[in-house]
Amino acid sequence: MIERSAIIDIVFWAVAALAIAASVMVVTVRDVFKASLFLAGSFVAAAGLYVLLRAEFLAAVQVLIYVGAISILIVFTVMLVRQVSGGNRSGGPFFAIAGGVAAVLVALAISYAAVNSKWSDLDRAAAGDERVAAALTGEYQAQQSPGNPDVDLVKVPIDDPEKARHGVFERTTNQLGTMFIRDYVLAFEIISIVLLAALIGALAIARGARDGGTS
Amino acid sequence: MVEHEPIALTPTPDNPLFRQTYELDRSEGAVINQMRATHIEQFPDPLIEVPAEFRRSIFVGSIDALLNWGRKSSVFPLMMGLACCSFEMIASAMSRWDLSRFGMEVFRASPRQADLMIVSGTVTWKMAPVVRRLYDQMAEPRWVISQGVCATSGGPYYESYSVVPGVNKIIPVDVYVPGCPPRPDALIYGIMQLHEKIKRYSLAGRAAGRE
Amino acid sequence: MTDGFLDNAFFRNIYCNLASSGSDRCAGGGPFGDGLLPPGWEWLAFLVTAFVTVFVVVNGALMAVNLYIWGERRLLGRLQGRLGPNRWGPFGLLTPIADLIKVLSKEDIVPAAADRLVYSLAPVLLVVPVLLAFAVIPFGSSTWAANLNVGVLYLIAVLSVESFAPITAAWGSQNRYAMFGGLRAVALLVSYELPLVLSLIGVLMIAGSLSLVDIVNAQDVPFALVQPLGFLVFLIGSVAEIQRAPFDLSEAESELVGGYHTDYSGIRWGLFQAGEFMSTMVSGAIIATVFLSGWRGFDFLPSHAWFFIKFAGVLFVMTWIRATLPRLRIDQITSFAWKGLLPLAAVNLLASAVLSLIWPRPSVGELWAMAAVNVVVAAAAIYVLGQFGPKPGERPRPAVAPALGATGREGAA
Amino acid sequence: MTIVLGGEQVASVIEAITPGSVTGHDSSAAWVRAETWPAVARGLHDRPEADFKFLNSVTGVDYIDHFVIVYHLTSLGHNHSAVIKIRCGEAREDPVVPSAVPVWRGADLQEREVYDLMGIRFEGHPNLKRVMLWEGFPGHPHRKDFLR
Repeated sequence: MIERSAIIDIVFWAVAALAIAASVMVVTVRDVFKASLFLAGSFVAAAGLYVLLRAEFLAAVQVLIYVGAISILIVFTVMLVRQVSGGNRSGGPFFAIAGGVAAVLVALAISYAAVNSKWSDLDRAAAGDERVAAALTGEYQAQQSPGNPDVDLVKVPIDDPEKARHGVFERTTNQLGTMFIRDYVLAFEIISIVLLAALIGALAIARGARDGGTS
Repeated sequence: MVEHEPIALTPTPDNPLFRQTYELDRSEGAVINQMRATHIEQFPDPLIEVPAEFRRSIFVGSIDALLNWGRKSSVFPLMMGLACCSFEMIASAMSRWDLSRFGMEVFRASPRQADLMIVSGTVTWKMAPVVRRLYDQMAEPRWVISQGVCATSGGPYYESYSVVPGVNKIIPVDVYVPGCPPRPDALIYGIMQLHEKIKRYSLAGRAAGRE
Repeated sequence: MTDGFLDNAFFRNIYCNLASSGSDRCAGGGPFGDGLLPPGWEWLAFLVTAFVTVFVVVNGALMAVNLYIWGERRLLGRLQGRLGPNRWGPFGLLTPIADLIKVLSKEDIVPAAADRLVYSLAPVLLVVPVLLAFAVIPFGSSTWAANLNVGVLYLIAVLSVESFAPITAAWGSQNRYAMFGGLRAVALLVSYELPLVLSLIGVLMIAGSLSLVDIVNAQDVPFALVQPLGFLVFLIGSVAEIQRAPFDLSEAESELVGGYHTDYSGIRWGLFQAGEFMSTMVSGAIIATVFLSGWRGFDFLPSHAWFFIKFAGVLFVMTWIRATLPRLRIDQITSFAWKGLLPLAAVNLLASAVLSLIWPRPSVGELWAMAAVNVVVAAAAIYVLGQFGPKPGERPRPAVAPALGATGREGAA
Repeated sequence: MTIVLGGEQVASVIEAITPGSVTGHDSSAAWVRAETWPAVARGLHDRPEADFKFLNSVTGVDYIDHFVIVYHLTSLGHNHSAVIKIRCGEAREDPVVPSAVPVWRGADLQEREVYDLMGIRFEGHPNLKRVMLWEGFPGHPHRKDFLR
């Protein structure tokens, strides 16, 4: 007998394999244009993972920004570069070592984050935590307990019948918006300033090149 | 035919334009001269042949009928005008004669997507390699209409030094439309004759004259 | 997993007929009895339901695009004083079918220099996002394949993937014309994506939801009236996004042969054409849903008919634009996007933000008030913007290439 | 209407610009010596009283025993036109005439065409090669002795 969760498992493994395969192809394929296509593919796979995590908003934004905008720009840039299909020559042992070290560091960081995170919701739902399961099925609203940080969720009855039918994880958009504007507004604005600086810098470089480097 | 030696050119090699293009011109001229020397015989007109063993087969016949109906009902012409006949070709697509009634207003500029090449007007030897290349780039099944007497036989320029005496020396032609230039009515009549011809193709039979 | 998909009557009917009635997900069974499958086989019911839905949506879209191509060709004919296709079948209705048969049976050429993988990928990249976009469009009061809570965002995201197709095709076929077309297409698509998305945000602020169904439900007054500036920008932007005339410079036949699909023949080219027409249909459906209140109308017609009327109206306007306006140059197009549509969309966003602060949950009367304010804002914004642009009859001075300036005037005193 | 200058008038204008360059004139055209043609052309173009800024056409004529080049000029400022003829060499062999391209750029393709079809060389032309026919075509078909 196959549960519906088994289907979701199958989908998860397929998407994860796709993401890894695409990522590996990005760094191994010689043709830069194909590499950028595979990069877009791995972005799409990441969006698929977000969907499985029920973060539809994040998935849509991922596709919109990373696939629809950034990958397109990368491809566009690649097309303006000479010697695309030949691949570039390797940069020597220094770059290989540096790249290896960077890769190992990133892998360590991600593993640390993965091990030390509280994978509360989904694991406990799968493990039969009745509070989380209740929250997921919409019987109760999940809320951070104010007094006790060890307890992730407390039972709060859902008064909105619409919400009760769909479960609490439907309106991620509103939660994200609230977080951006209230809790993490400083980081948000700093990132905006960094992006603005990058934009102005790119503009300055482009204009300088056109005017013969005089401006 | 009196043979003439080409007058010795005083090239202006200092000019960058000349430097860049002269070799190109020479190779192009060599191709044309070679075509002129070899394309003497006419391509036989593509004929319709249905093999005897398939003639009674209802299954193949009905597939053929469907395919041929589809092919004849959506013949996309190639957007290629060579000479004055092309104005009649354009006029036949305009509102008075309106080729679009047959689903043919889709003049494709790319030979890959076109089914019908209307050779509209005088084909000079200098244009001949281009016509041949466009024909080669068209995807099968493809058809050719020779519009006007110039394309059909050279017309008023018959035996001229620069005009191909009949485009069927370069590519096989399915339908000839006479006239100088033929009116759009005549061209549309030729197209309808082509429709009749397409209806008789069969999956197994290949038209003669294809290379 | 949430069971929101069972809100859809179509889904529910199939699923509940198949799945066991003991399942709590569809109490009472389906309309034609219950539980063809034993308990525990709900996954199969789910798969079958999903497959049937996808099948219906995809084939419905493909059939509809045939009809639409016929309609567009007839309409273009009438607009140009011609008859249009009328020979094959009644009123020429079978002409697109004939095109389909022909295109399917035509030789499929892959150029020798082409990159086979990329070359084959491009038509798929064009068609699949469009088909995905059909999933969230509500065709009637309860007819949709999925009601996502991020519906509008999903649509934009999925359709933005479509802009991969031209550049992939251009790169794959290794053709100069195709390359020019692809580069132009990407410049165009990247430029117009921004005003397109910005013009939608005003709607989202008033509706308070990203779901297309919620947006339709919020339209007691059609948002085309409440958001005239947003409607205008979105209409122009979506015509540009689907690269139809006057924005068809990426496949300009008189200069670039076929643009990015120059080297495609047979069914691959057919897929390109179908994808383009389908994206036109998707754009029309989005405009009808988001700005023209979708399926809502008066009671004497069913909701699907109202949707279809608005949808056809939008497509008519798009065809009209195509038959009327000449093609623009790439610099005109991009400067129009960045200097024209983007400020207008920003003005619209600002006005909507202020108005939705004043009336957070607008009633019908408040919607009409918003409409009145926004019409004034739109007229003022367009007038002010018009003061910056070139005046009527004024031509921009043609730029002289510096290299030609010295030699071009040789002998001219 | 454009004032059509007679051969005598044209000849006097040219004589005023570069003395000794005119070899004769008839009712419609002035005849110019080939080697003085660049100076004459420059003067006709630049001098305010001539002001021939526009070159209508360049024509080659085969007179069996020699070739002649005909230039039709128009002044847009004074609204008058002139015809100038140049005899290329004494016999059929190797007809040469100085090119007018440095003065009128519009002469470029026309002189190439005359070269292509008549076989007259234009000395000083920047890019003298065939334009109508292909490179490698035997002979020059508009010559009267061309037979195929």
